[in-house]
This record gives sequence, structure tokens and C-alpha cells, in this order.
Amino acid sequence: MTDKVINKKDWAGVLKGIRNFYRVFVPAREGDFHNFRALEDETMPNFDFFNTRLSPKSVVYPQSERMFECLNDPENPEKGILKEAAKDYTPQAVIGIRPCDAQAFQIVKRNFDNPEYRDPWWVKRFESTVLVGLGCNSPCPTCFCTSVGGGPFQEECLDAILYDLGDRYLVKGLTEKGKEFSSKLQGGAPADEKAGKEAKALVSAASEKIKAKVPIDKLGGKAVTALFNAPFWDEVAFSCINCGTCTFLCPTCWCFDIQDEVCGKQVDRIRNWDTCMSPLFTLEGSGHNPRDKKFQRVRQRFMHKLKYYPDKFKNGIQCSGCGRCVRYCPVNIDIRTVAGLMNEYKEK
Amino acid sequence: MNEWQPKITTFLCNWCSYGAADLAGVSRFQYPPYFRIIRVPCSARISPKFILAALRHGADGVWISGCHPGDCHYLEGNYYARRKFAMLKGLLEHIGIEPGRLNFSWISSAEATKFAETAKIVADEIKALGPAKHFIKKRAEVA
Amino acid sequence: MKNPYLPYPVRIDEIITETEDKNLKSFKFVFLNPDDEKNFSYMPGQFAELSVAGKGEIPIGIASSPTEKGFVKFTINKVGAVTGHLHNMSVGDTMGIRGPLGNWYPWEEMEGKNVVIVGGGFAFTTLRSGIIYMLHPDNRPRFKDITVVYGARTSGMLLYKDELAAWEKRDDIKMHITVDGTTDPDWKYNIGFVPAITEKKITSADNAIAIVCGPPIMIKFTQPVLEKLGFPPERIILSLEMRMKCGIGKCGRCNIGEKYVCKDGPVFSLAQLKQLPPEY
Amino acid sequence: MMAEYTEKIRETAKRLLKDGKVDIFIGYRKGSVPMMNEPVSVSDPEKTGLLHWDSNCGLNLCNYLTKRTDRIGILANGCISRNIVTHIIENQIKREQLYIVGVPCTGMIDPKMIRRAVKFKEIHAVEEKDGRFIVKGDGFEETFEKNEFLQKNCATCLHRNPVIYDELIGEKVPEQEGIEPFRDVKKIEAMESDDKWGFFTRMISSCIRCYACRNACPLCYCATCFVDEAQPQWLGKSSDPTDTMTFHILRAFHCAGRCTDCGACERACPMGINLRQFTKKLNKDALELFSWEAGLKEDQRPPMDVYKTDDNNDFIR
Repeated sequence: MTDKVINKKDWAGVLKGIRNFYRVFVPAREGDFHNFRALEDETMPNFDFFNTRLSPKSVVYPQSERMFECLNDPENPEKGILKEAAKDYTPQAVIGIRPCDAQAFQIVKRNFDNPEYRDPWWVKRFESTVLVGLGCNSPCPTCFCTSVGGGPFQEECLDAILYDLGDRYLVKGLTEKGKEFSSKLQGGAPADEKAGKEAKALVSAASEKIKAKVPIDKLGGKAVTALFNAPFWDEVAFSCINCGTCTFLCPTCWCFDIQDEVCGKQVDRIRNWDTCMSPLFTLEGSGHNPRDKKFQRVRQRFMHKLKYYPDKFKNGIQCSGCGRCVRYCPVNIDIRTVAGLMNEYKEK
Repeated sequence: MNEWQPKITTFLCNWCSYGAADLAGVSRFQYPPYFRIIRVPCSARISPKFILAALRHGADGVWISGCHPGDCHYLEGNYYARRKFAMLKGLLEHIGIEPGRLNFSWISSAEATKFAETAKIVADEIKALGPAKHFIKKRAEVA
Repeated sequence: MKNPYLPYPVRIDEIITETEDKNLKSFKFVFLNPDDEKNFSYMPGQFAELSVAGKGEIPIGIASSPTEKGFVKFTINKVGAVTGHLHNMSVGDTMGIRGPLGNWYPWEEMEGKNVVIVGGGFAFTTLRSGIIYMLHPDNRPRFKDITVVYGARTSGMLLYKDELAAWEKRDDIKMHITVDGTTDPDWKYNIGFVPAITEKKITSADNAIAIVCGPPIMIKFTQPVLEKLGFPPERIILSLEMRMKCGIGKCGRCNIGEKYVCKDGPVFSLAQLKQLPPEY
Repeated sequence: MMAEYTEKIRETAKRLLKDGKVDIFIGYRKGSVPMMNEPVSVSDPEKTGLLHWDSNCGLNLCNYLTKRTDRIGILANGCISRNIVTHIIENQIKREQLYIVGVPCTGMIDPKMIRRAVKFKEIHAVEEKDGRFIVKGDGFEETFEKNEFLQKNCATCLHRNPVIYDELIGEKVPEQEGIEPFRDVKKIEAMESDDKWGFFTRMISSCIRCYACRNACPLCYCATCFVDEAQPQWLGKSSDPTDTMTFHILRAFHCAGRCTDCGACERACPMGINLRQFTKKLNKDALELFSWEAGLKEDQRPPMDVYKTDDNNDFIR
């Protein structure tokens, strides 16, 4: 048994110890909110949070990442030939990831790691990452993980899970990777029956707290062209200002742009997160833009998440119910409302 | 001679200061060799983007020189430019670009002496500040 | 793990200016590593990302045919930063190509059928690849009649003029070359827009499959002509364009519904497109 | 007062739409999360019941006017009205198209401050009554004075009443007096250059380049933004700090002499960056150098569009 109970007063020391084996990411306070940060000597881990402002997707998929590089030096015989940039794939542990954000990695994996093409950077980094979840004792009113196949203590997409038992954590290894992680934690005591019972009580209490129900059951049966031509898109999109907040904060948005940068002789090919909310996303060299209008871009975002993705992968929607886009959209466009509109839409 | 030499991006109006630079050269007036001169049709042609681009590329200073107020070849270009520069200089200094890095002057095509003198003042001031520290675009800091 | 984003290094072997406005140039590339040529095994209709380090990548249809060995050829319109830079490059320069990408014209399905090719402007590149492929002695018996309608604004804007002339002389391919208008008294081919010439010259849809590739306006007006001739949507084949980056269906921008033009396309039948949102 | 406003707004919108005076009415509806209202347009007089006004109407409605061709009824408090004026003088909308329903404003509340005040406990509802707020969450309920929790720009606002309108929804409110609007700017001005640089670098270090600040700003309507220009490309698109700083400097500078300090940029930022630190400096300089406050007069050109022969020349050799 690798399951352990660790006293919270020992927790900082335990985290420090595990740095000998992993590059560790923990939630830390940044002004008014939390984000995942690499654990260094000066980092103050803080597990007293609902969820981080930014999703932890950047741990596997950084906002900007160097793909290739070369030296465009006339003296260089390999001028103009791009080579893979050196990368560090040291094992890393994301400690305190919420189950919804862990589920998001599985949603994104279908894009980056499929039999047709494997994205080497995403795959290698994901494979070197162990996801140590922290169950949600108090889910937020904007959470709807239970509507999309998840739950506040969903273990399915995690390697290990922490239960916050008040003065101590119960650590449960779930996969081989997670058990190995757990075995490397210094200190703590083997999990006892009492801890197990307390954990169970937390799970049932938390599930009851999630009130938001987002209906998606009828989406699969609808014709894609019918939803595409539905009359409500203009209204849904009215307030949108076409910023990238929803897509950049989203743990399941994966779209990217590729840009070359030159600094002196140094050439870098970099990929950056991109957003379908920007008109530039689809602007063609000829000037033609298939998604020139705001409502088309808003429609694309929701159709991709709620219709195209499920139709393509036949495995749920492209949303893990974390509620970030609901909370931080500057104009309060709410995916729960839009999902409802789409689910209930009947073609006339 | 290993002394550090500043790079100063210099935008000169075609109708006045550029002529002054030319005249200063023909007249063999001595002035420091740090200026990379870009000829523009009017000081009003200079977009703030040009100035930021110069700083991003590592210029230690920027010097912009146009026609005296009232003497603009296009009648009023330098008046608009003056407002633009006043606001930009204020903003850039506010975020921490040192006051001496951005320099402006009005120099007519006859004022070769003023050109050489101003060049010396600008050069001295930027030299005193030392190499630019902030707002230089280096190889992208990315993962 | 193979890195699908890494371009193969190539050398520019030849540059040909194709059109009178000098905006279209054909580039012949030779792979620096012979193994890469083997890995770059393609079918007519596919495209590749041309990569200029420091400028970026652009998706361009492959103009050469797999039956042509030792090089790959692309015809490039000067539009933006990458193509502008490419047009200023010289023979001997090194750059990259990445691919082959996307699907291809349905060659298996076309076997034993009459093939009608309708092309306009500089979209003729992958059609050239297809024609060379079909005319190869190994392949020609697999197809029945081959008819080509190809148009450009003026005679000076036609691509591959030498090859067009050679195909005109053959009896195993019927060519209908056309220009929108001309002042050349010696012009011996058709005058008129591609849809009109198609209507005049193509007489039957029997056992035939049509491949259409050209500017959106041409496609818009050719489509009803073909439907009137009796081509069912399953046998009207289109090649689409979209802004692309990754070329392998990951970066998310070139989707039409759940399909990515870069990976699931660029070749679609009209029947397939009718099932998808009209967003391209 | 807020409930009265809401009632009056609904009535007015209904009347305007019914009488055919306007084709659409732009206002707010109550949001689906606390302290967040959604801009909305109503064209059916029977649907005016969803219109709503309270102290959470943070996004500037002027954003939705740009280049519209129909006749529009629009709510406007002080800052929205000033942006409408700016839109009119910049030819983004015609005065004749608009029926401006003025809302005397007592400021918007700052959700960030409220969250801090409840120590980041999850807020389930916020109710507003008689200049007070009742904040409710799981097992707690706290009451706050609105005046102490105003958005920073509202706290120093000198134009609470709309500057142009066709009708007013209520009595004008007294303008604030004894306000020192540029205290924070002066604090930075007093710093050494390196400290200033450090301050601003730290301030934008969490920027994710989502451009919410730019897009929430009613002044940002360029067909192609400088960040999207490709030839030449002025700045890189990665998360590189110099590129991010370039974006913020140029974004702010585009607002020089135009910014009404409506606070939409700051409110929209998902990372809580104090973007007004850039624009406030420009507002201060516009006032000091050109005696200009944006959006007050329909018949005056903005300061970067005019000049005086005796403009400040001290900084030029």
C-alpha cells in the first residue's frame, strides 16, 4: 500500500523532499489569485484555493514554446536548416491539480496524441508528468464537472489524489506513476481506516454541492448544419469583444500559431497559443476570411467544444466544466447558457 | 580604443536637419560618429512605432530632428509631431526609459553648426547614461 | 518519435518565372538527404509546407508528379512575407519542405472512368501533377478519356505553357485551353470564362468524375454547370484552400465543421461538403 | 435607486422601440455570476424586461456602436457618454443615429476589492440596497458601503453625469469634489527610472496577451491593429516580456488624448493588471499640456488632431 496520511504541518517539508525526484508544480498565490508555479526555494505553496486562475495546461503545453532553431550565418554550412531545440523532459509533478483540469489533459490528448500524428513536445512532456490531484471539498457555483463526466473527486484522469482532511492529507496512488510518486513522499503514516471514511464523507458532501446542470445529452443527435444555422448565434455573440480570455484560460483549448522570430543571426520557430476569437486566426493571404464576423467566431468556439469535437472523437465534449470562462469572461458570455440553447434547439 | 560607443538611431527631416547634417559634413565640422541616420520626409512621418522599434533593436538613444516651428515644408507637420513626441516622451519616461535617451531638436538646413553642437550634446548625454538597459528585444524568452 | 513539424532540408535547383506579371514562379527542390525523398512519397493532390527559416511556412500544392523522380516542384504566387521572400531566393539556396500533407484526388475511384479536369488560374498546380501522373505510360491505361478545361485571365497568365502545348498535340488527352479575353490575333484556343467553356466542351457525365480547382468564383459557377451535365455530387471533386499553420490537423484553424482542410482535405467531394457547415 | 433606474430604463426602452424611434436598444442584463452584467441589445419591445442597471455595469457600451448604421437607443452614464462623444468626433457613429438615455452614475463597484474584503471566500450573490452591498456566500453574509468599494476610476471620477443625452433616467447626481485624480501617477513620476521600469515590468509580468484590455476599450476599433500587422511586424507574438511591454506601450499610446478613464480595460483583464497606470499618465499629460479631457465636447477636435503654435517646446533643443 502506498496510500499515506500526511500531517499538514509536515506538508511543506514533504513537498521540499519530493523536489529531489521531480520538477514540482504547486498552486501559489499571485496577488488576488492562485496559479501553478514551479516549486523553488522561494516559492510559497498555497493549497487554500478553489482553482487557479490559469489552468495548469501550460505545464505540458506552454503558452510559447521554441520548436526549432538555426543560425542564419553565411559562415554556417547548415544555414537555413532548422533543428529541434533542446528540451528538458525531467519528470515533473503537478501537485494540487483539480480533477477537472486533469480531465482536460485527456480531452486535449485526443488532439495531440493520436495514431495519425503525435505532437512530440506535448506527448513527451505529458508522459513525463505525474498528475497529483486535490479533490474539491467545496466546488464553486460555476463548476459543472458532473455534467461533463467528471466530479469533484473524480480519480479517472489522475495519477494520484489528495484528500484534504482538515489537518492532514490522505494521499492515494491511482496509477503506477502515481504509486511511484506516493512511495517517494518522505514521512507520513500508512493510510488508516479512519482516513478512508473521512475521505468518503468528503466525496459525497462535495457532489451534493454542485448544483449547476449543463444539458448536453441531445447534442449528438442534432445535425451539424442545423445547429450551425440556428438563429441564436447573433444574440449569443452580441456582447462578445473577441478577446482571448475564454480560450487562454480554458484547460481544453489547444489551438496554436507558429511564428518565426529572428534575433541577429539566431532564428527560432516558436509556437504560441492562439485563439479562434481573433479574426487573424483564419485570415487568408488573399484577404478572404471564412470567419470574418464576430458571430462566426463565437459560433466556432461553441460548435467546436460542443458539436465538432464530440462528433469527431465520440468521447464527450471539449469541456471539463472548470467554469473559468464563465467567471472571467469580461462580458459574461456563459457556456452553460449556450449549451442549453444548443441542446434544446429544434430546427423549424 | 575599446571605449563603449553608443548607437543612436537618428531620424532627420529631409527638408532641414538632413541638409544640416550634409552641410556639417561638407563644412568638415567635427561631431561624434554614433548616429545611424534615417532620412524622413517630415518629422510628422515618424510613428511612435519607429521609435519603439529602434529601442527594441538595441539603440542606446534616439534623436529626432525636424524644421523649426513655422518652417515645415508641409506647413504644419512638425506642430503635430511636437504634440505626438511630447506625449510619447512622457509615457516612455514614465515606464522607465531614462529621460536622456529620447532627444528632439529643430535644426534648419542652414544650421550646420547647431547640428554638430546638438549632436555632441546628444552623444554626451547618452554616453553618460551608458548602454541601454531596458526594452531591448533579445532572443525570445520562451519555454 | 518522428517530429511531424520538422521540415526536410532541400536545395533550390531551378526557378522558372511562369507568368507575364512575374508573380508566379515555379521552384524545383532537391532533397539534401536522399532518404528524405523516399519518405516524401506523395500522390497528386497533396500539398506541403514550404519553410523559410526566419520567415515562416506556407502550405502549397505539389505541382510535380510522383512519376517525376529526383525533385519536387511547387508553383508559388507572391502574396505575403514568406512567398515574397521565396521569390527573392536563388538557385542553390537551402530551405525546408514538410510533408506530404493532406489527402489526394481519388485516383482509385477514378480508375476505369472518364476524367474531367476543370482548372483556373494558379490553382492548376496540383492538376498538373495529376495530368502528368495519369499520362505516365504505367498509369494511362487505368483511366479512360481525359478532358481538361484550363483557363487564365490572359495567355500570359497560363502556367506551364510548354507542357500545355505538348498535351495539345497528344491524342490521349483532350485539352480546352481558354482565356478570359485576348488581343492576340494569333490566339488559337478558346476565349471565355471556364464555366462557359466547360458547358460547351463537356458533353457527358457518363462514367465520369470531375476534378475542379480554381478561384472561389470559378468554382461557384462551374458547380451548377457540372450538376446540369449530370455529375452527381459524389463525382464532383474539389480542392479547398484555408489559412493553415501545422498542416496536420492540430493547430485548429482550418476546420470546416469537424473536418480539417489540412488533414482530412484539401480534397473533398461536393457530396462531403454538403454535409458540412458552409464555412470556407 | 438602482431598482428605480432599472424600471425606468425598461419603460423608456419599451417606449422608444414601440414608437419606432430606435431599431435596437443597447443596455445591460443581469449577469449569470455575481458582480457581472452582460451587455445586451433588445429590438423587441416586449423583451425590454431583461434590461437591468446596478453597480456592476462595467463594460463600456460604446464598444457596440462602432460603424453601426441603424438607429440605436443606448444607455450612457458619464464615461459611456464621453466615449460616445469621442466616437462621434472620430466618425465612428453619427449623433442623429443615437437616442441617448442618460444615467446619472454613482460608480461601479470593484469586484476585486469585494473579494479581498471577504478574504476570497466564494461569493454566491451580491445584493445592492441604499448605497450598501450585501455579499452572500457559503455560511457568511457581509454588508459593505458602496462608496468604499468603488472601482478605482470611479472613485476619482469627475464626470458622473452624462455629458450628452436625449433624456435622463433620474436626477443628476452631485459631482465629486476635492478629488485628486492623479495621485498614483505622481507617485510613479517621483520614482527613479530603474524603479519605474521595475514597477511596470512586474505589473505586466502576468499578462497572457489575450487582448481583453484592448478589445474592451471603446477606443480600439482599428481595422487592423498594430499587433496584427505582418509587414513589418512590429512585435513578436510570444509571451516574451519585451514584446508584451511593446504591446502595452503602444496600446496605451493609441489612447493618448482619447481615454475617458472608463476603467473597462482594467475590469476586463483576467489577470488583474492595473492597466490604467499606463493611460492615466497620458490623461494627466493631455490635461497639463493641452488642457484636455476626452469626450466632453462634440465640437472640439482631440488634442493629437490639432496644435497650437505655442505648444510646449521645452523638451526640444
